[in-house]
Amino acid sequence: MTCTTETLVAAVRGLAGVVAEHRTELIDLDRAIGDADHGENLNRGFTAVLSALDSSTPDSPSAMLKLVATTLISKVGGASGPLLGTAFLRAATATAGQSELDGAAVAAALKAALDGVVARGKAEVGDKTMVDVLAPAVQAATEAAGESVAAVLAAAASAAEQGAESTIPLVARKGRASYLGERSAGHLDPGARSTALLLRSLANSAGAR
Amino acid sequence: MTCTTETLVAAVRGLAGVVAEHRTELIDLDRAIGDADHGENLNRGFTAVLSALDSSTPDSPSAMLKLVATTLISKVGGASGPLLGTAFLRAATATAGQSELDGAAVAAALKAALDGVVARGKAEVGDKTMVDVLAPAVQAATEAAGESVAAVLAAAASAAEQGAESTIPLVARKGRASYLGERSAGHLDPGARSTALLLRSLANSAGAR
Amino acid sequence: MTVGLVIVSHSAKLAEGVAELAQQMAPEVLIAPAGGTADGELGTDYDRVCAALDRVDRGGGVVLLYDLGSAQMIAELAVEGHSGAGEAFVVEAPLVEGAVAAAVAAQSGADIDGVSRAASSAAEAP
Amino acid sequence: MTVGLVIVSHSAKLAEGVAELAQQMAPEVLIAPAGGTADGELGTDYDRVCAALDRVDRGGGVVLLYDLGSAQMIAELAVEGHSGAGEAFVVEAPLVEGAVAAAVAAQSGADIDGVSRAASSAAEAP
Ligand SMILES: Nc1ncnc2c1ncn2[C@@H]1O[C@H](COP(=O)(O)OP(=O)(O)O)[C@@H](O)[C@H]1O
Ligand SMILES: Nc1ncnc2c1ncn2[C@@H]1O[C@H](COP(=O)(O)OP(=O)(O)O)[C@@H](O)[C@H]1O
Ligand SMILES: [Mg+2]
Ligand SMILES: [Mg+2]
Ligand SMILES: [Mg+2]
Ligand SMILES: [Mg+2]
Repeated sequence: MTCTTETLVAAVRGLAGVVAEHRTELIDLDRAIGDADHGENLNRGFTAVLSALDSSTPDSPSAMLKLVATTLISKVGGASGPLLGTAFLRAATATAGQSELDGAAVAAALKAALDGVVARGKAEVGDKTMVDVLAPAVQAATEAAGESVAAVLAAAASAAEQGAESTIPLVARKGRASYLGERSAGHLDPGARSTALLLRSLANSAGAR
Repeated sequence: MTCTTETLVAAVRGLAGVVAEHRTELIDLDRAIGDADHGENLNRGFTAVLSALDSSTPDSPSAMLKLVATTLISKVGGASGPLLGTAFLRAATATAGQSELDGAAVAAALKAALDGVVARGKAEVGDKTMVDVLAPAVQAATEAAGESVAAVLAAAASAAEQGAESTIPLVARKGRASYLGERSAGHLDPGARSTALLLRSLANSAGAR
Repeated sequence: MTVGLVIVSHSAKLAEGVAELAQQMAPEVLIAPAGGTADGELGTDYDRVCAALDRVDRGGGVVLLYDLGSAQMIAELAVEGHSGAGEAFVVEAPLVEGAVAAAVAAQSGADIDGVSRAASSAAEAP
Repeated sequence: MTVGLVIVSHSAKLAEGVAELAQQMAPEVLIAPAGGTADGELGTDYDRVCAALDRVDRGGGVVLLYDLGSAQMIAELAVEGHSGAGEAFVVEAPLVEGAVAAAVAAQSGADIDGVSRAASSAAEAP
């Protein structure tokens, strides 16, 4: 199965649902090493994405990804806005002109998203950010690129979950948590957690088809 | 003639008059290399000193100097407040316990005032500040210390006026004007000008007796 | 064509306060605060930053200063999306000290490189 | 006994904005803005700084941050006149960046030396 505009729209609606469901959890994670708004930020952003979908219908996977990007950039209000916004923007560019995405296209889009986050936030693996999730997810997706979209995303989601766990012992070197220095160790990074949740949600949407 | 509480109170009233008279000039000087408030700051401060004199009567020169100090610190609202406030505070301490000040006591009080300004603001001669006025004034006053109060203050005032002129070509290294770098050269420093005006006013009050 | 400034902050008050402090030393420079979210919360607002950028762009270029890392990223996105008359740069500088130094430089006619340099070399208050 | 903070500025908005930004990262730290003059103008107000200092002094000490040189001098005078429960220091630091770093340090229980060090070693936003 490939990913069409329609299935991608459904998957994005799924993302909004997952974010709403985990809003409090993400706020609590951000309270420990940040400013307690990550769940609220993402929920505000994805709620706005749902509203945008009420009034406009994207005509390609790329247009859908671009709509998510611009909405998150405008509405999130925290670091995750420009970061995930840039991720979706780069994914939109990577998939431009394609009416359906196969496993390889999805893997390429994920790689573009990672590159965008790194370009925007200058974080490396080990800095205790969403990069610790995206980097292994892209690696797993690239290795599975010859398979179905569902298989690519399932591989990415599993690697993402491990990546999120890997942030717990780390000392933050980027973002607000870096103000805490050593005291940031022992906590799951909120952006890492949310990124893993988003990837698992995409994998579930693809797998359910 | 020595300086008594009564003559000092009259001299302080004279300072308030001179500041009010030169308010606009000092504002204009500060507009060129600062934030255009020096005349307003000092006028607010000395107007408050006059009000304070309406409701309380200092019982010694030191008490009069202390009243000026605390009022300027509370009311001026700009750098000249803590600087002149510290100057008057140190002069009050230097004259504590004396019911009348002779030339030597006045010279010592001026020296204490200079030391206070330097301790507070860390400026040196040549930094384009009121220190460029106070330092030569103190030197002249110290040399004349064996003479009358009027002679000491007259010597201080003349040296002060030269000191003020000397700030024109200087590049500011302290205070707001230092933000202008080289572009601060060619302007009379507002605090240097006001300090010279204050010393001339004191000299005139002493000489008129 | 003086350089304009945009103050990007998570707090509306902070952005406005920095702008008024810098404005005092630079009465002719266009300085636009862009702080807080549209609903009055602490956070950054991309659309507000873009509007501020447009407002102060008179062709001489615009320098943007920010408080925290996420404000820096939003400022960079606004610059990438900007198609105004002049160039726009986000400078790495202490916000308050950099804004005052940048405003004074702009007031005295420095170009965008001069204003950026003034901001980024601003240390603590002299 | 956490360390308290006072934000001394020429602008009331600036002081309040810095305080709210820092407070977000340090909900339990006492942070008092002391900005502007009593009549709402730009300038520093000694009495306001003294009142702020008293308000946040809970015995663990108080760190004061400032925007420009004259605010630094007023802060130092306020410290000299302070006879509160704890020590008080004026630190040389970039105002916004230093306040956030100081607040985070105070929130995590650092003593007055630790909080001062966090402020003065705060460079630009990470
Ligand atoms: N420079 C960066 N590079 C990559 N990720 C970052 C960076 N800065 C922050 N993040 C991510 O953003 C998350 C915080 O997002 P959020 O709470 O929405 O923003 P804010 O910190 O502005 O309140 C962090 O947990 C981290 O994963
Ligand atoms: N660090 C300092 N040491 C000595 N004098 C200073 C210092 N900073 C400023 N001044 C003096 O203060 C004057 C400006 O006073 P004022 O305009 O009242 O304060 P502000 O600069 O805060 O608006 C300057 O002209 C200068 O003479
Ligand atoms: Mg957050
Ligand atoms: Mg936030
Ligand atoms: Mg002034
Ligand atoms: Mg002033």
